Amino acid sequence: MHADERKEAETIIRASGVNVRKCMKCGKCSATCPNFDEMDIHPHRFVSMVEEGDIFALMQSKSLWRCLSCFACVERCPRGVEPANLIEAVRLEVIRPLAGNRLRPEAIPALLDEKIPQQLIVSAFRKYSK
Amino acid sequence: MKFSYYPGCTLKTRAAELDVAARQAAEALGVIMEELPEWQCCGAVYPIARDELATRLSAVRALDGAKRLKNPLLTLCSACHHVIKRVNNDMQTDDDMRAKVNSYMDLDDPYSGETKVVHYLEMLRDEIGFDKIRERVTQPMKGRRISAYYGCMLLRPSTVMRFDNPENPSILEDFIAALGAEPIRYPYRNECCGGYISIEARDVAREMSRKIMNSAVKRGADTIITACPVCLYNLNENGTGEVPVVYFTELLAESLGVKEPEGGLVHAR
Amino acid sequence: MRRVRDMMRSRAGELLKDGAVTRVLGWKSGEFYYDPTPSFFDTEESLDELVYNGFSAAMLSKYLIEATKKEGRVLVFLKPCDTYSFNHLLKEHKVDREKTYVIGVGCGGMLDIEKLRALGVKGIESMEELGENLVIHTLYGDKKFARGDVLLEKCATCKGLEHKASDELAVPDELWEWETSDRFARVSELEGMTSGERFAFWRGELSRCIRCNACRNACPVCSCNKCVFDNPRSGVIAKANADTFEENMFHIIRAFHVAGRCTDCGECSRVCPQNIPLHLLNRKFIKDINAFYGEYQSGESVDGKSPLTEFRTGDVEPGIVHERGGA
Amino acid sequence: MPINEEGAAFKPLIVAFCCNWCSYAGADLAGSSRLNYPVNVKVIRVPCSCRVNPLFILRAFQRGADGVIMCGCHPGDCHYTSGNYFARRRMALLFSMLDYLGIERGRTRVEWVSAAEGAKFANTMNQFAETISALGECRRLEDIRCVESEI
Amino acid sequence: MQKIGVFVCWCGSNIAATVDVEAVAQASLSEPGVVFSTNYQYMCSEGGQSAIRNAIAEHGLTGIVVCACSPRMHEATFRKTAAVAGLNPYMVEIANIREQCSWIHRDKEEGTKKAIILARAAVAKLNRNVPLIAGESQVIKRALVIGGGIAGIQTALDVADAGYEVDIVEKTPTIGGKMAMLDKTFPTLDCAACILTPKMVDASAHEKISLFTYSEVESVSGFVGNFTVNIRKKARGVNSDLCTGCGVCIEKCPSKKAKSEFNQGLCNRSAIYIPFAQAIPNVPVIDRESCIKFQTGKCGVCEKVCTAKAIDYAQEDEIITRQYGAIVLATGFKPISLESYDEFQYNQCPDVITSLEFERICNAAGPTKGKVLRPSDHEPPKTVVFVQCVGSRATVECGKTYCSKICCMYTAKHAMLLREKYPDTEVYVFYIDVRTPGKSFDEFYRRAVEEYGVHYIKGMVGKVAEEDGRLIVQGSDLIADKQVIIEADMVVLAAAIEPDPTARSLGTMFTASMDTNDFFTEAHPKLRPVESPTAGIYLSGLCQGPKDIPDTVAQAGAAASKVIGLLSKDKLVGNPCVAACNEPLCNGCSTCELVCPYGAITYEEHLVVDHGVRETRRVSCVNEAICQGCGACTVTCPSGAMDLKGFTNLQIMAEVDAICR
Repeated sequence: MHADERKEAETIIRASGVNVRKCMKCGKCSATCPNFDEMDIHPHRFVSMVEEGDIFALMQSKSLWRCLSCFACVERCPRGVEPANLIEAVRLEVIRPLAGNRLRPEAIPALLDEKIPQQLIVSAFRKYSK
Repeated sequence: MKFSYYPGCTLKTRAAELDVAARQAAEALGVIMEELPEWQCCGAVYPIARDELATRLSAVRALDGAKRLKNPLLTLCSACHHVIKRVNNDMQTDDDMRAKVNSYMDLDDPYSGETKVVHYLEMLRDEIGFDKIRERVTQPMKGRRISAYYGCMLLRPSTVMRFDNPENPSILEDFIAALGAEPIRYPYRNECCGGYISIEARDVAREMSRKIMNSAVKRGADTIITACPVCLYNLNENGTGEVPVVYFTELLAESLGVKEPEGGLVHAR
Repeated sequence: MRRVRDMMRSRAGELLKDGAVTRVLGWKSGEFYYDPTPSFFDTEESLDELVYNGFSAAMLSKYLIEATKKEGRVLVFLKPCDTYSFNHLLKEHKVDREKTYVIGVGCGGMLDIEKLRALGVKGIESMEELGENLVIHTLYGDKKFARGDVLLEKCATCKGLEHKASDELAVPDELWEWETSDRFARVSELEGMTSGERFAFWRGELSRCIRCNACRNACPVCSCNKCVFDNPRSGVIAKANADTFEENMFHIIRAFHVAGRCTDCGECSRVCPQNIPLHLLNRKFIKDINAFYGEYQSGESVDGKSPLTEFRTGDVEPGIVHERGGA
Repeated sequence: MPINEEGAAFKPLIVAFCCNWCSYAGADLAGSSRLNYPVNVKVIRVPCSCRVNPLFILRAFQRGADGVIMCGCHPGDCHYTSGNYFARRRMALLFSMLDYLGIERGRTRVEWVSAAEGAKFANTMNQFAETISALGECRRLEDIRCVESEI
Repeated sequence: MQKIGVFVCWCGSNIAATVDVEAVAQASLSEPGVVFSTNYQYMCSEGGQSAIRNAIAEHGLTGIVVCACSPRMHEATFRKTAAVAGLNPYMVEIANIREQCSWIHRDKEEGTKKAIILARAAVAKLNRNVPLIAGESQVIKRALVIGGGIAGIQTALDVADAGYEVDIVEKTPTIGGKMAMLDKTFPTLDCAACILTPKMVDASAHEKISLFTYSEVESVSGFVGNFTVNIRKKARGVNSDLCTGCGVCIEKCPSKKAKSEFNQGLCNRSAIYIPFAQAIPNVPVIDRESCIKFQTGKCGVCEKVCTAKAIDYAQEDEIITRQYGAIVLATGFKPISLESYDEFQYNQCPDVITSLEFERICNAAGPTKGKVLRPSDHEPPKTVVFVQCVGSRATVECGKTYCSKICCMYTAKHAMLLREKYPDTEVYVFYIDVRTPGKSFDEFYRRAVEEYGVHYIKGMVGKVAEEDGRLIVQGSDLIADKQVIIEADMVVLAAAIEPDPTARSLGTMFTASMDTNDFFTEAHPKLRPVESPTAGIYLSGLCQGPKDIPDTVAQAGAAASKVIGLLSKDKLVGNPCVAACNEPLCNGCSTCELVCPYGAITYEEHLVVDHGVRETRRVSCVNEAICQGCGACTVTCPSGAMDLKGFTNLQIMAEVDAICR
């Protein structure tokens, strides 16, 4: 494993607070995910890939921007693993260096309609940029 | 009964109906909602990562504000409730987080999760009681068939939120029944509507919200109620449009007779 | 305190008269004004000798062990701290509750004669106890004190004025209440010393011991029919101050014997003629028990297990003693 | 290594109380596996760690032991189901008291050793002997005038 | 003064290479009480043993110290040797100079020095010992079995066949337990009733077996070989002696709304009922909660129609006191409650059922007469989904951390039975792992896949939703890395199993220890798997841990053999190294009682004579038959009244002194 990648893996485990070894690979997280079909790497694989330190692939994953933070996987995991926390931690690793920002202020106006609630914009900023 | 009230950003602007109706209903029920002085936006999403500190501070400020006023903190928006409740839980259970936040905030009296965070619905259920509300209803919603849409934020993760049974909640159904309408249960009422993603991928959000609305309508719902501005936006904008989606507080104010229906049930949005 | 005494006399008189009790356990004047002595009263008339004042520190509950072996019911006056000892004696079946009638007496904190002496008091003839103020009439004139300044150590760190056992109370409304200090402060101070300093401290204190056994005799928990130190088959027999045994063993063993049972009544230190702060050994155990196994107050109630007769599977390992901070 | 007055290397005297079912068997296993540990470790067999009276430990120090270790079954594995749990509380309080009285930390120890842990037994004894060697002779509880008592 | 002989063993070169055995023998002669010492090549050999016997006789020894290998090896051997020579066998001490001396040290001088000290310690300990005599107690030749399922029945039959009386106490109205509810059994697919009901009949007909059904254990006292148990016989409302089991009362009972426990609530039963046709005893019970007579006072139909005059509304609970030598816990299991698993809609959709409910649906005597029909509309399901590990292997609060062990196999069975009866029904099984360790088990599972075409999908189900009368099952297919959605007509949940809730109170009553999951713990997980740590209490079946029928029957037989072993003795010889109370010293404070893990200590009022004082005191009494000799009480005793024979305070302190001298 690349040394940087190992460091990323450690950061992700620390920031997420997830003990990936608790996973028994039952797949209930992926079974429960409402946006499964939109993801290239699925919730259960986030757990195993973090365990294996396969972080760079996760950082490239489209799934980072498709996770809805609905916590269904967290709620239903029989072993308390919290896959959504891992996805969040990887996402942060991508957007924390500023170049990783997915949402730029100048792009906002085009996205808006008049009814969009503030909190949606705020959360989009929180989710997609730093 | 007195609460410090945290309205949150959206209720001050786009979701003013949610806020105004809630205040009117509370007044009618004898609940004092004192708006917290100097509140800030909660950030709308709970910072899951344990190394996120700054994004927790505005929630802690609100919690500490209520603590100093010796009031429980009342929330209304699902997102605000979720963020503040979970940050409060961090302050109660995570020693490291508590130490860092307190050393950053430099409060005279360190905050360690003393404030009780109460959602408006919990207030109705636990403080007033749905039976009492039933007695206070002046315009019962006889013959109405109403579905509740819970969304994610109020219920999950249940170990922290402790709001209701996360897989088979009943608080909104009990609320609907208290107003005299028939609650219509359907299995997707606690599944995500995809609201967050509507900025990025509207088609995805559309598919998800339609699945939810279809399920409710198929069972005969004539209205859907919710507590979340994002869900309301998403179901209204990206849903099937077959039935109106309104805030639960609007129905409450209406049936307590404290708010005139403007142009029928759903006023111009 | 005079109010209390009057209440005690009148109730005791009534109870003796109607035969509800056959004997009364209280205090009567000792050789000096400052040493009221535990005593039994059988008749109404004799109750005129019953005294209760700021020097009635001696605890009475232990006398019940023998008293309740006799026929009849004993009326006993218990100060709040004494009720803990009373409960402990009930818990260990040393006293028959049926044979006792407990009047919980109000307490305004007991006075330390050593402190008074140090302040130049001698030849005490009588005393007026006026709430927080104290006027002592001596052969050499009157002396005034703030009561809080001359309390016994055990009273300065009082556990509280609530009676944990009683059949009735004799507590007047206007009784003085005082601010107590942290009872573990001195223990913490010692814990902060180096190992060598602590050794020197204890060697200095314990080497003064003359093995008079006053601590053992006053202790409500030390109520064995036969003490291990008097028992040739215990392996630790030692009746006299023959060697360094006292410094090293006697008090450690005694403290361990009462660990988890000690009610922290403070009698051991109060009665010690050599002024050895023995309560600091007991309080160390209490402090550790509270820290390791959760707050526990012996004598709080008659039921329940004491910390050394129960356990939790997740208890701390003994190694914690060596790992935790301090010198 | 500390040197005593006679100039010989100081070999601390260590008394080890071992429960019959786990730790004594662990010590036997260390022996049958030929694992060395210091010669001055002497084992006393007791049925259970809960048989170890604090008195025995004080007695050992009084008679000149430099360190005392108590070994028992791992918590949860006690042959008598709960004995080691009681022992654990007693020892925690005793050790804390000895520390409070100024007896150097590290002269007392509790270790849970199963019948299968011969290596752990030997390692524990080696480490413990090292710790005690570093502390030197124990004088603070020793009763120099103690001779064979009259009992 | 003792006369002690010291015998130093060379153990070939095992000891002699590092220890100067001659020096050890010589040195020990100067110890107090030692009158003889010698050394020999192999002390445990016949030659060594006869040397010991001769020395005992010749020198009139009162005790011997053998310096040899660990007491764990040969203490028993040398005790026998001593006994043969007429010496009390407990006047034998072993100095372990092999495992704890010669084998761990290389320097002969050091080794010898240490061996001398170890010998000295053994002599010191022996000097303070006294001859010990083991107590004896009677064995009552009757066993109690608690639980009348297959485990209890099998244990009872085995014990009874050996000629001992057995009582079975069963809390429900019939014996048979969970096995009676099953349809077929894996891996042979023979019918459960066909193999169980003959055993039930055997049990009821056996002259040595007494059945106490609809009864519970109320309290227990005593100890191994001599337990006294109070059994509460709950009032049936029917006189068993008069009842002929004709069933007219059941037929005529107007209250038919109670849920049938036996059929898992899938159908109703009358207020007076027999759980199932083959129930034993074949005597009805009145369920007072649903009985109109008991609830309102008006009705009495059953009494009117009963020609045998067996109905007795006034019947009351009866307490029966019986004595036993041994007690077997066979309390069984139940599936966990699924109230925290609403993602599967168990509480919302009638067509989401548990596996045990499915057993009833499959069963010819069940609510659907053996036709597999949906509970909601009584239509045959076309697609059935089985979900494994519902609540098993879960570390979250609502689940169980262990594997329930039986689910993989019964699910394969269910899937196979469905496909056999209804070949056009599609069957899916969501699994995490398929666990099939057992004879012919994996072959059975593979048959389900290969011959019966059951679709096994590796993954868990995330959500079940009811839409248009169908169950939308959303699950993972981890091999395909896909989310699959199956529209099913029925979903069967393999709910985790847990010990029966009555086990906990029984465990407390019998001081039988339990693990965190409330399974009874065995005395040793490998070597004593059917004994509880408390003497005389044995474990049979699922109350000890998840197991299938073959394992249960095997364990039941093993428990029976242990019981037979105990009951075959006329007397029990105890371990004499037990606690003893010195009454004049005892304070009667109860502290020892609180720490005794066996309940061996009681308090009695005894006349105590102490230095001329005669008084009646509350003193502690140790029951030597129950005491196991751990010594917890001896340390907790404040006055030193409690001591442990063979390991007295003085003995251990003498050892300390000898070592430290």
